[in-house]
Amino acid sequence: MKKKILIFAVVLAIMLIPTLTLAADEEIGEATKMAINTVWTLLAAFLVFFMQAGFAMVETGLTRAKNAGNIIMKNLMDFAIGSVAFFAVGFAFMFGADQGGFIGMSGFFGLDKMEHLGLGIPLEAFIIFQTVFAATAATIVSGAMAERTKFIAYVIYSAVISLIIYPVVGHWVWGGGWLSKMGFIDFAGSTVVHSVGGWAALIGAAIIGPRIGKYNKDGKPNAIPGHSITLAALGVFILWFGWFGFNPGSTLAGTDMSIGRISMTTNLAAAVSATVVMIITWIRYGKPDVSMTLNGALAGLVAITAGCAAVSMIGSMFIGLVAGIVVVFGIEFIDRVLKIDDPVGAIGVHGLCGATGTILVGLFATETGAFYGHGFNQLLVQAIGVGAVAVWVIATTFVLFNIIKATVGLRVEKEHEETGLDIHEHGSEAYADFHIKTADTLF
Amino acid sequence: MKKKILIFAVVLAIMLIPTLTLAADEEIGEATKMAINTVWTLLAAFLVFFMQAGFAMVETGLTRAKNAGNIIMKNLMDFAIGSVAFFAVGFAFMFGADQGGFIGMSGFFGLDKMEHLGLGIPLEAFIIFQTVFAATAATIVSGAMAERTKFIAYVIYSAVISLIIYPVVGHWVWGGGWLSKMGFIDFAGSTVVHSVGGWAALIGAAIIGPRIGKYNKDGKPNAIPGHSITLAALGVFILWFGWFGFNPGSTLAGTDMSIGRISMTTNLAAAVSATVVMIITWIRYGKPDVSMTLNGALAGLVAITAGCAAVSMIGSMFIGLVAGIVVVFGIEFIDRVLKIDDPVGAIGVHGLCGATGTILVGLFATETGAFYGHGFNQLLVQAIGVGAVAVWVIATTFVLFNIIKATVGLRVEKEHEETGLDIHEHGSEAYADFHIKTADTLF
Amino acid sequence: MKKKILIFAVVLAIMLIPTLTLAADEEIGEATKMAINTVWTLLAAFLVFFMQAGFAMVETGLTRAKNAGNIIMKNLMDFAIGSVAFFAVGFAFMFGADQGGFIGMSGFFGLDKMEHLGLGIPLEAFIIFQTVFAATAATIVSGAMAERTKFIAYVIYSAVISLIIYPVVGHWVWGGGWLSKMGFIDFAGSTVVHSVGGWAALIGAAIIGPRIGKYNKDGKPNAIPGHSITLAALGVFILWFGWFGFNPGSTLAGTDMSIGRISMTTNLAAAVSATVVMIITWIRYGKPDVSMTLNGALAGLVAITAGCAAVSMIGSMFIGLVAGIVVVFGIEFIDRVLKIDDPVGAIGVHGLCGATGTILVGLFATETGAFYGHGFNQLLVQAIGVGAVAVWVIATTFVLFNIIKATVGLRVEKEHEETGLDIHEHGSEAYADFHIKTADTLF
Amino acid sequence: MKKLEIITRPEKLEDVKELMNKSGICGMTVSMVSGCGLQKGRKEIYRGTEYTLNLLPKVKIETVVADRVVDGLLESLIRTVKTGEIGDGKIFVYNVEDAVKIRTGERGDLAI
Amino acid sequence: MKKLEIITRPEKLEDVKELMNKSGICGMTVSMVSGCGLQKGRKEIYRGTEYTLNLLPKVKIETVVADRVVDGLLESLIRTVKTGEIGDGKIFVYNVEDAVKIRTGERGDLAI
Amino acid sequence: MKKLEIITRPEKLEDVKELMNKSGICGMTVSMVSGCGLQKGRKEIYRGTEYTLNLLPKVKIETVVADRVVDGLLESLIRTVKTGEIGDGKIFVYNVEDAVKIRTGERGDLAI
Ligand SMILES: Nc1ncnc2c1ncn2[C@@H]1O[C@H](COP(=O)(O)OP(=O)(O)O)[C@@H](O)[C@H]1O
Ligand SMILES: Nc1ncnc2c1ncn2[C@@H]1O[C@H](COP(=O)(O)OP(=O)(O)O)[C@@H](O)[C@H]1O
Ligand SMILES: Nc1ncnc2c1ncn2[C@@H]1O[C@H](COP(=O)(O)OP(=O)(O)O)[C@@H](O)[C@H]1O
Repeated sequence: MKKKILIFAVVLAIMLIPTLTLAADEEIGEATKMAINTVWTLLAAFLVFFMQAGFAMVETGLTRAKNAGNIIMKNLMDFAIGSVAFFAVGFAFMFGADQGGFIGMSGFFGLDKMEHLGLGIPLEAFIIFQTVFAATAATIVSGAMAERTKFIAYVIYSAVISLIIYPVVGHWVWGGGWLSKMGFIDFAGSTVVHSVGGWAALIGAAIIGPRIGKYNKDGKPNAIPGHSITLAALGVFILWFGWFGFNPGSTLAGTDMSIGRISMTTNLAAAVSATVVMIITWIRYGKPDVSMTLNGALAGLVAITAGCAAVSMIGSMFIGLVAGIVVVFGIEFIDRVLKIDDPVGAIGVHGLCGATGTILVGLFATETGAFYGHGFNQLLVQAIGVGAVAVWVIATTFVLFNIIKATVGLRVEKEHEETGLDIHEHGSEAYADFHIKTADTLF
Repeated sequence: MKKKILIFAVVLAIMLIPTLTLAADEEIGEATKMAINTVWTLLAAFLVFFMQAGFAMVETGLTRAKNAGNIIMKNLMDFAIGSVAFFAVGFAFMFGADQGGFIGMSGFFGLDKMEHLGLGIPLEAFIIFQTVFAATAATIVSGAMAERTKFIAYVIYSAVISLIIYPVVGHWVWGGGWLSKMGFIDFAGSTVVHSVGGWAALIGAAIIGPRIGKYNKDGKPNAIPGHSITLAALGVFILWFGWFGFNPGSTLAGTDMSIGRISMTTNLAAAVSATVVMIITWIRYGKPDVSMTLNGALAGLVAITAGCAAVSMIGSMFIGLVAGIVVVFGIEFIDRVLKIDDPVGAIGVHGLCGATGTILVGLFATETGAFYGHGFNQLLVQAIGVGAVAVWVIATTFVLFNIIKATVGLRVEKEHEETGLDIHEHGSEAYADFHIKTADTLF
Repeated sequence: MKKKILIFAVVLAIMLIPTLTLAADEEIGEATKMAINTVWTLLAAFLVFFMQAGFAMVETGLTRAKNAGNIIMKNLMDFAIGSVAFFAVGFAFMFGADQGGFIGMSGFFGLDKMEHLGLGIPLEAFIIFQTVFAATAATIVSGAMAERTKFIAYVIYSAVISLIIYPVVGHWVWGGGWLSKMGFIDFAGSTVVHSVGGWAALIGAAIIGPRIGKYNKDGKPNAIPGHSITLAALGVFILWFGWFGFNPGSTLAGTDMSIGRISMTTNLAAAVSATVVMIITWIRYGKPDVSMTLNGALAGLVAITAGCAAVSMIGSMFIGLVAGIVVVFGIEFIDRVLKIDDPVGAIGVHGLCGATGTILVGLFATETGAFYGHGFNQLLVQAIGVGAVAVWVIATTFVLFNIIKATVGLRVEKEHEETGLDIHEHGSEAYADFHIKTADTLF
Repeated sequence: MKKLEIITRPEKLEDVKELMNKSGICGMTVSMVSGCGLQKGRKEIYRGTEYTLNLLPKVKIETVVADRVVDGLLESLIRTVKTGEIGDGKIFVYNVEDAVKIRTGERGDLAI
Repeated sequence: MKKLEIITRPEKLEDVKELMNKSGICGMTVSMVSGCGLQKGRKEIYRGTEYTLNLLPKVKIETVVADRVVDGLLESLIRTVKTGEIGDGKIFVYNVEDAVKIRTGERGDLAI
Repeated sequence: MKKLEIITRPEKLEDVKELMNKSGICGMTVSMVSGCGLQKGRKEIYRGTEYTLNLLPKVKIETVVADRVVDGLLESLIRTVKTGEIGDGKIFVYNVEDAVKIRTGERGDLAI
């Protein structure tokens, strides 16, 4: 669990208000504390929920109009199915009584008391907070595999990641599993949430192959512009907004006075990363690239997520700087060298920057990081954590996507891909009143 | 008013944190409680306010581009006019000193103290919370009557529902009126808010008649696809987000530790309902229908609203299940059998699922429901409440819409409907830069 | 700083709950108070952050599709660059130790303790709250100068306003500077935030000149409709939502029981103003104008911002009424008489209504206003403040924009403006799949 | 072969399609255009500024048919489309020198 | 009757409309097209990948006029539209065999 | 001069553009249209209501060329575009009476 640093917070509070004399009964009463923390955790959970809208807008905005309905539907259903799956099973695997450091095994259907968690908020408040986190991990993949994946295949995938793949990682790091015991720091989930989604996206996109027309015969990538930069940008703003629930909310405690600093580190990393990407693309491509800069903001948010509570504000700016560099060159590398077609840049943003941000905690954590003179132990632990999670996710999703491919099939037919998934998979168009440049079905 | 279960919450809190010994002054002080509850209520109110954006996006997304500006304008103005009308008069009818169980009669223009309410938060915080609820009821109708209603007619309607129709129902159930005395349970307004809007939508859509082209001469319905599934989906995500203010916020108390469970029941019902609709449409239509599944999520949210605080998490999943079934067959029934043209499915979602959800409380309420061995009394009360509200709303809106029809007129001219309400009612187009398939006015 | 009225709030709370006997330890403990206030301030800050999305949607919606990506990018980058600039320098100028009432001089890079502020919340929570306010001031200009400004010019401008222009005004009013000492009331920033942005917009739009085609040779203005009224409306709803963080959040205290009333005054002013604009445009133009009514809602929000905590609910309705009148005639005046081309109406909304709302505090403030029998002193102070800020901003931005013009250049080439800034400044289109009426670059 | 180019109100498209079907015309190509003729557009006010929408939405239906059916088709088209109000539009007739059916390579009358 | 088909820069549409009005031409039909000719489009970089926008937006203005006005109209059109830069576009002239005014049933020159 | 009007599947546009380039054809104008022919559209269900998408998206490519190249071009076009499936579309050939290059004022064959 997240460390409660209440007493420290109170002390801090006392120091900050030196002009006020404090009564002896200064400490916050338990009932009060629980109320404040529950209010805080729930509101943070609602903000994180809203990130689903952000993902939906980013993913649909960066892909083509003929597939917009399909992407929307995937985003809606991974949350819906994931909510049920996680409540029924995933939560128990993640936070149930520890089985050998690997998996949890109690709390199915929210039916156990879960006293071993020592929660300072009602169990249900904790479950909803964890549910929206699980859904975030699940939804990342839909963008990377967009515009060519069978809907049924995606439905199966999203159930499985919420049922088992994500919860196992979550157990390792947040549920009392082996990584948490090693001192691995991933405060709000750069690795647990984002890189899980990112690696799954990597494997999914690699196995399904690029969209028709993405690569020329000579392997040169073609640009396939998204259909609405305005919706993509709206999505990024929504995600940034939701991230203020994601990171500060992960204290699970409004009485934890570090929430102010966490808000600042979150914001600064995103701001710096977006700025860095703007500058890099300006230099490299001759003009500041809008959609890449949008990715840049997300890259900073993903990267700071692990260390948002452990680094200083100035440290967070450096993390943002690195994230900005990683995301541009990472996306180019995936696109040009690996030749994996990721329409929205999800692998670069969530996979690479999730990993990078987690590792950087080993350098920038003010209490344990190398740059603050605490040696390289934390860095090593961070690297082990990142590596172990990558192996687990890559292995399991490799099996999963191959099973799906062999059974219901992973990819739609060529003709369906060309005319658009909306018509073929859902029987309707997303923009029935507009003239679409390709593959629209008029009147 | 909503029951304060603070003491229970404290006891629960104590049980959940068994490792901590609690001081004698454990109970939350009144000033602290008021602060926490005010913060909670206001933030919930803001979320509910944001549902206006959700409604606007859903309604415009599911209708045609040529009427988008008109729908936006209706959504904006029902909130603006409704806010003023409810503040000036509606609130007093709803929460003023009770007159024979039927209506309240004090607090016009927020000028009375309203001590009889025994509020634990400042009166103004309570008024803003109630204002955004009133606006929700009002806005439901605009979708059902979309694409053919005169703007002036809608303005009049929305003033009247906020002034009197909704407040009277609100008084019966939440303002100390006769239904509240019978033990009718409608925690956050499946009936008070949603079915009021739904029944008004039913009457409005029936009186105004279907859009040109909706039904063939032989009565066969035609599909008139909406112009932006992405905006409709964004709207649904916004509504879902706002519902976390709507339901948990209805405790008016952040110190009420049931807010965690209410968040969970709300989320699970929506998730299950969306999933169920996806499955039903997949089976019935051959493909999972995007826009109907969006309706499905809303159906679950509407249905759980009455019982969100009274049912268990598992109970909420069953309520979601029923809502999903009701919404698909309900919308089909309205469309094909009743031949009432409801472009966005508002009657099915808010009317039918609001009623269904309220009645299901009689079965699923853990403390009073039939399925928990408490007999059918609650069920009967629920049915009476649903029926009485339906009768009141149907009767008053029937009179209202007929008066409007006879005076300023309800429906735009045929030519205006064909070319689009934006040009004729507002003198501009919503998408001036895009080529619209029908009825656009280029350059 | 904002006045803490805690003790009053507690007394009020006690009076409102007369049935409860209150223990002696009634006052809220410091640690509890800090926790509640921090939670409140942060959540308000997040809401204000989200206003960035609102501005982005309003500005892009009210301009043409060919420039949508550019506007998005400007909105994203002014926040990103502004966040860094304000954290590094602006905050210190605004809230650092006072230097002769004019500017602050400590707290660069968040490195000082800032004890002179006497904050009841952690410093970082205060910085994030102030950061999102600064970004709001910065972003206002992008709309007024839309569709013709060089991106690099905008980037420079937005850094400078966040570094120095806005912080100086902020210091005068909120940082202990000379205006605060005079008793100038601008609770949440009608003047500090909105009119700063508005006057900068005025100067920027005047210096850069109108868009090609905006005025005929005879000076008659032409209508250049925006490309998406739905996105513009979404933006207005988001802004309205965010304003509930902007105004009530400016208490910095959830324990300050005036937050309920502030929410109400904010909402009522916006509702009345939107309604008034609808009526005026209906009468003047023959039809209720959608986009002007959207401006109307914002006008009310801007105008009430100064006095939201000082006026009564009924007073706020009058402020909304005046704002509605000012915005319509103000926008017409700027467009037709001054012949300054402001595509989104930012000068009218933020400049004129910001000034008007601030001045009206001198009439409507219940404790000091002329209408409540307190003479014209407050009114005079308000006028001085409004005037001084206008002079400062107009002077500095006049110099700034002229320097930019003389160096990197302010305006894009004629051809770029015609074909659209997206292609020329960023190398991509915002709506690659849609047929755009003018200046699109197909396939 | 002749090409008939029918420019008319968008709302008449469905009727034309039905007529074509009944007449056994098996191919047509439709595009959205904007036009002005006697019907001149309308003045509106946007944010206080007057502007003219001076091109109106029209649909253009092109169909290439054998010479012999032209006259009959013209007549039934007029009957179907005519409302008698300004804005009904025009039908223009062009000569088509050759036609190719890409799928089969057939030319001339066989191709249409 | 002849049909003039003017394919040119979208920003010239307003001028053409004005010219038509002045010349007493009472009908035209406009559509948005994309074209390439000597003007070849442009290379841009999107997310690091180069791509060519090789069709440029053009406007197509079709107007059917009586034979006798063709030459004069062509000349004034050239004067109006010409910028001298690549991308000015083309005017094509076609023969129109017949025209029908749907509203009245009038045929031939009477119909235009 | 002749105008070739190629109506075919949108996904073939790139191939046609390439062919034109290779054949030294220096101008063409493209528009998105919808059509029906033997290929009749499809039935879908939206919110429980069946509806027919009876016009399919097609691309219309117009190019005006000198008489002598018509036959050769037609043949290579067929080769390029043909899939053998219904929906391949048509090519229509029209006579062009005159052409003007607006930029230079050149007329006739010189203009294309
Ligand atoms: N001479 C013409 N050349 C090309 N298109 C024309 C011509 N005359 C009319 N049209 C088209 O026909 C449409 C209807 O013509 P209009 O004159 O308004 O109605 P009516 O033919 O009923 O008098 C116009 O909007 C335009 O698109
Ligand atoms: N032979 C042609 N057939 C059809 N359209 C053509 C032809 N030549 C040019 N066009 C159209 O005219 C437009 C402008 O032509 P372009 O050669 O670029 O400029 P210019 O005519 O000034 O040299 C092209 O984009 C295309 O739409
Ligand atoms: N006689 C015609 N006149 C105009 N357009 C036609 C005609 N016949 C076919 N078309 C166009 O060609 C497209 C393809 O024709 P279709 O008959 O479906 O395929 P195919 O030519 O391969 O049999 C149609 O969608 C329509 O746009």
